[in-house]
Amino acid sequence: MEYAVGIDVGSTQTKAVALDTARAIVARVLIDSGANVVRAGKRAMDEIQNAGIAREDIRFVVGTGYGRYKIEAGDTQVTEISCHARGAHMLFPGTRTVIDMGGQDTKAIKISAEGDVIDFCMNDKCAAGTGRFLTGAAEVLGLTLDEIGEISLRGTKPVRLTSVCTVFVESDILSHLAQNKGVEDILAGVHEAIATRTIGLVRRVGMDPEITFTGGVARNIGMVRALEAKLHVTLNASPEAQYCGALGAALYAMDHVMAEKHPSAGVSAELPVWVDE
Amino acid sequence: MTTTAAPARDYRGRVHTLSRDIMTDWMAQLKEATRTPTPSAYLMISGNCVEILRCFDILPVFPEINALQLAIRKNSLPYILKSEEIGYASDNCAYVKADVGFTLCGGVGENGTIPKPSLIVCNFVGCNVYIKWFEHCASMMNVPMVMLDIPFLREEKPSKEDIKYVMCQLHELIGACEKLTGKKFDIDRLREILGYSARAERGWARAKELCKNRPAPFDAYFDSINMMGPINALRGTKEAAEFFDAAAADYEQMVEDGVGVLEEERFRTVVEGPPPYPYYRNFRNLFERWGAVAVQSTYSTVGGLWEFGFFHDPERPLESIAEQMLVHNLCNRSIVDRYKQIRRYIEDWNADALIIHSIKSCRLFSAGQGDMREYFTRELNVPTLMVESDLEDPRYYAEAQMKNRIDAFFESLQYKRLRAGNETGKPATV
Amino acid sequence: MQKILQECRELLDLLPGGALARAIEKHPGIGGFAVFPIYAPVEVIHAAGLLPVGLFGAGNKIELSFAEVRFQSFICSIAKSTLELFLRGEMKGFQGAVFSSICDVARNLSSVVKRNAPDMYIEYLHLPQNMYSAQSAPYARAEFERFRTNLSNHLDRPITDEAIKRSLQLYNRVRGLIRAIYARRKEQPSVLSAADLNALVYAGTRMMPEDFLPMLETVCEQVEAAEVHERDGVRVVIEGAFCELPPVGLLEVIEAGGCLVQDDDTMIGWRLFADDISADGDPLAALSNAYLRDSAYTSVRHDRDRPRTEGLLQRMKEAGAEAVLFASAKFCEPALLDYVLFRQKLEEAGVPHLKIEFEEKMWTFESARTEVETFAESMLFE
Amino acid sequence: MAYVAGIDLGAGATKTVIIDDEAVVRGRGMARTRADFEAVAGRSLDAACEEAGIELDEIDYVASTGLGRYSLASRDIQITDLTCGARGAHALFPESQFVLDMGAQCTRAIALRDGGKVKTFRTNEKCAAGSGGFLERICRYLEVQLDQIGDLSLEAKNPQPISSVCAVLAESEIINHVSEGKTVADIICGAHESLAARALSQLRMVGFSGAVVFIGGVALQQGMVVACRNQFSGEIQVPEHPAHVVAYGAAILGLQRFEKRAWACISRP
Repeated sequence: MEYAVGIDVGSTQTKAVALDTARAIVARVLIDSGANVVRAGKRAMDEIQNAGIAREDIRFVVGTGYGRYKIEAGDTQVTEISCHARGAHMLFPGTRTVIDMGGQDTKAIKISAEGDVIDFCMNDKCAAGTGRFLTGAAEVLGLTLDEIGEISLRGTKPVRLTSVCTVFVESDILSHLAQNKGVEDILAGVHEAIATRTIGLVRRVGMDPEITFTGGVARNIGMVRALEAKLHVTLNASPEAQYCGALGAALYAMDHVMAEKHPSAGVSAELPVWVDE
Repeated sequence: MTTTAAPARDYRGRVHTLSRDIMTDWMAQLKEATRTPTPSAYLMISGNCVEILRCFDILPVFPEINALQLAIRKNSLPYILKSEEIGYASDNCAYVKADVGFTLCGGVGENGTIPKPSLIVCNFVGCNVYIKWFEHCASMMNVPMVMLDIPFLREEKPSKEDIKYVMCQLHELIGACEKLTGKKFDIDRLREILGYSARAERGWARAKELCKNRPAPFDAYFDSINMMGPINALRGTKEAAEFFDAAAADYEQMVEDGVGVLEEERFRTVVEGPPPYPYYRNFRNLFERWGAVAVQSTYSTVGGLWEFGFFHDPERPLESIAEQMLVHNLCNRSIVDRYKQIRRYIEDWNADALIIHSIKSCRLFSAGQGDMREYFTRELNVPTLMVESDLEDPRYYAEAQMKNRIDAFFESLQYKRLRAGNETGKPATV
Repeated sequence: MQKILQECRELLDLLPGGALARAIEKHPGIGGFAVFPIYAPVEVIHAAGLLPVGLFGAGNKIELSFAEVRFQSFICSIAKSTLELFLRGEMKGFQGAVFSSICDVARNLSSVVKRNAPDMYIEYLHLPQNMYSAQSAPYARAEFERFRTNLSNHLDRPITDEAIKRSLQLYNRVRGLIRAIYARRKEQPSVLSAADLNALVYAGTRMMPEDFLPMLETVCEQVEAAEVHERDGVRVVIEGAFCELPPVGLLEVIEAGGCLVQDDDTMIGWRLFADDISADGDPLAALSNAYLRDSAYTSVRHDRDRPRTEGLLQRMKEAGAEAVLFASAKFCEPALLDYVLFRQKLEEAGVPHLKIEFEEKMWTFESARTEVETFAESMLFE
Repeated sequence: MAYVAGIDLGAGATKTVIIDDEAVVRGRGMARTRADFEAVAGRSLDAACEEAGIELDEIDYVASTGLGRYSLASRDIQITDLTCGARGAHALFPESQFVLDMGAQCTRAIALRDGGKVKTFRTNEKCAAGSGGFLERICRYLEVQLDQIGDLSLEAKNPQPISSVCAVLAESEIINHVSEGKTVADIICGAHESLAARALSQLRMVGFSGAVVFIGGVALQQGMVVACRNQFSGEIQVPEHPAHVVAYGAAILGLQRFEKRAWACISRP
């Protein structure tokens, strides 16, 4: 049996996906990245093997995410923009726009019917409004990331935030609390603020449906609803969403496996492959 | 599996060396002038009238070039911090902060490398920050300042009042120079100087023209820096004129031999915005590793726009100086005129993509580049990448983010090409 | 007077379109023309039968969504919210807008607005920065003439000298009364809170001068007559808020924090001149001369013989202020750069000063409150 | 015996100091600042009372300061944390001319006048990654305890500088350092050095020279103090309880007001 593996080493979590030659997902891994990416990459590979995939059957590994150059098993690296696009396209073939909200930055990607990136935009130098802001908000309120989404839905009068800058979320929220605003309304405001900021990003690439929401934050129902309210469409969001990057990477890896099997296609030589730097 | 693009290599042709040599000579003159009393004047790059100063043997000093060199040598931060300590905001133009900080630390004047100017010629051509910058220099060094207010190009061409206003101010500047040097204004000397200017401008235009070839003989963004020094600061000298003769000749030869600046030219780009000087090499590599070469750039036209047929005219000395300041430089033209300029670059120079490097310091360049991006992606379907950092302040360059965006952009261009060459769907899906 | 101030505060909450609609109820058939800070010859606009409306962005009245796409995060708020108004069609009903050479952002903004509002008349005035060239006056006049010609071509109706003179007289009276109210406040800040004064002047950028005058007269009479208990506090001059408007909340925090605002430079372009402008002779020449010779110093106007640093000290003396409060908009390059020279001069003169940055869309002022209170505490308890 | 409490409701923690009418510290308390200011202040005050061995109702006067100073209904007066920090530092180091206060939210450089009054001050700019909250977040990310990093930072061999001024991007830089496999010690040490550098230029903005009193929660981190020592020319004076100095200053100022008021009562016929 031949397999291709994609590993997405993100700033908080590391995900890995293994595909067989039929491009079916045969294994899936999710672990915390921790403070040592090399270790994270290794552990991801081990987990894949624990799932019953023999190392020698893994013919090609593509790394993506911020730690992509530190994955020792990685045969090559592809950016998470390309990977999320490709992964989203496989999960939801109708996808034309991808929103990926990560800890470090937010991306809006416009893709073709074939899942190729046509255009993309990421938050500019000012990193305000990325997933990190939600983490900050959750911390001040002493809640967990998984809770805040639900709670925000109960908000009736969303509060207004000065900025979506993580540096100020603390004082901003505290002064709302000082004015006896409810946690629901504050969280509703937080989600709305980030949604607004994100829409600005999505506008840059155009908002062609279907729109697929990937990345860890896609599990946050409050964020999904807030975006939908502003986009006036239903988003594709699935529990698989957080594996999207790894899935895309695995698909690129499978291109290589196939190209090796059918050199006539002669494409893999064209795929970007960096000598490790 | 092969590796794309040749590993980045330093392009070291004769042009580099020649440029370095004549610029070094000029630096030596500046250093010399800090000790021996020589009349010198501060001047800004964009739409400058350096020829008039030369006419009186006044040594031109460009604070922008000072700031640029501090940055490219990775020395800018301490001076920026020095300036912030006396009240400059983190959001102020870092060019100003680096230069002022350098001055405050004694870099200008007797023990420094740059002479304290005898006169400050504020050629207000587009950039409003210039006025503040020179007001600060004038007040901190207590040097007289002459204001040259150049009306912005707000209609098709300048009105006759605009031209009268500028001509009048040029005459007033000449008066100030006569007073400073005790020399009488000699129009024939000015004609001679303008002759050299025009020759350099033609050479520069020719060199840029050559980038229309595949492969392009030089990188019209990164390598242009070698020619911007001579064209902006040394314009009007015999040396600069000869430099551009040589440069044009070199590039002619490369084109003839089919040699490009990169071993393999895979993508042709047009670049908008100044470069991140503190990370110049690093930034260049991010493109070279993809085999991306800039065939045109807007930044190379801040001083003057020479590739569209305008040159200084010895027959109409002051008139052509006025026209150059009013019309033929990027800074005095609206950002929407810049769209047109870029569009022409993309079409005539056969570029595949537009790269917008958005600079926090320079709002003249950057304010509204989002709209520019909209125009090119939506209305012209030109693949456009917008990245952000700064031209002087190293604190605003985040390599990982930069690399991520640039890699993703070229990955997508590459896939577009694969698709074009392969109708049967995804590469290697057989 | 409270009723008048109430009406003013209502205007404060309206977008330009809403203000124009109100004016049209009173004067059917007039149109609107927007004036971006800081200055444009509103007399020419008014003489054309249009309501000149101050284009001070949108405060925190709208959420930026379209403009964020066009202008980066390091661009001032007023530029973005102004563009947002155009992109959202909030400026429908306006004939156009005029911008001027105050900064690089304003200049690019005018081009971007022009590109995105093709059927409007968008003008960019290059106001002179050299006040002393032999050609300065003719140039300035020609620039105003160019504006008159383009506007009248756009409207397809003449704008006569006579009409401009009539407008000049009206605006002379408006500016005169505002000067008088400011003068009264310098004696006794408590006769009118900074927030109220702000709302009043703002209303003047939203109403036909003929309607605004009676309101101004009433307020002026009442503050002249008012006898109030003057509370204790640090007497300050606000510098740096000449373009983007500080949120009313900030003005309140400044006063609540223990400062008495003796003078400020908000909306300075609408009260630029120290004296009336002569309404006989060539009105455009009169306007351009006033701009060259008689306008208040600002951070966007270079004046070789009248440095701003001197201007600030002068303003403090006239106001009898003891400290300076730099309240500049975030990312406002002219204000932030000028702060350096101002600061130097004030240190030399031993004048206490405090710098705070604001954004029109701010709604919490905790850090500003802390700084203002500390500043006051440090000065009051010597 | 009269007791005055100074309560500093900061963004990170709420600190209380109780002094007696001799201005002697009797008790200190601290509680993590959370949604309900009143409750948090209460917890912090109780802790201080316990240490002082007194009952709540024995407190004669309460001076509140910090971000939440207006949210404390039971206060007698509110004073800004800058004024209090200056006064507290002066009380501990009467010679001091400059104070550096590094809290969770922001960093303040204060120049003092005679008697510990504020001459000028400079708070860190918007978007600045120059505060304790920033250090806390990176600790969480690097999976180390806040109280360990001080010493950890001392083990650094090759400190990794942080250039970005924006806290969020600075965190990204750290993540990139991690991605490049840099050691935790080097990263934290780099963070300390960068923060110290930023604090120094802030101090310079208020005319800093000579010695400085370093207060606020961050002053508890050895690594931070060392980083400052390495970069500042003059002496760095760190009080025994740096986090409580602002509350202490509030208590002292409160006591002044209380005595004035008490005197007013006695003098009444």
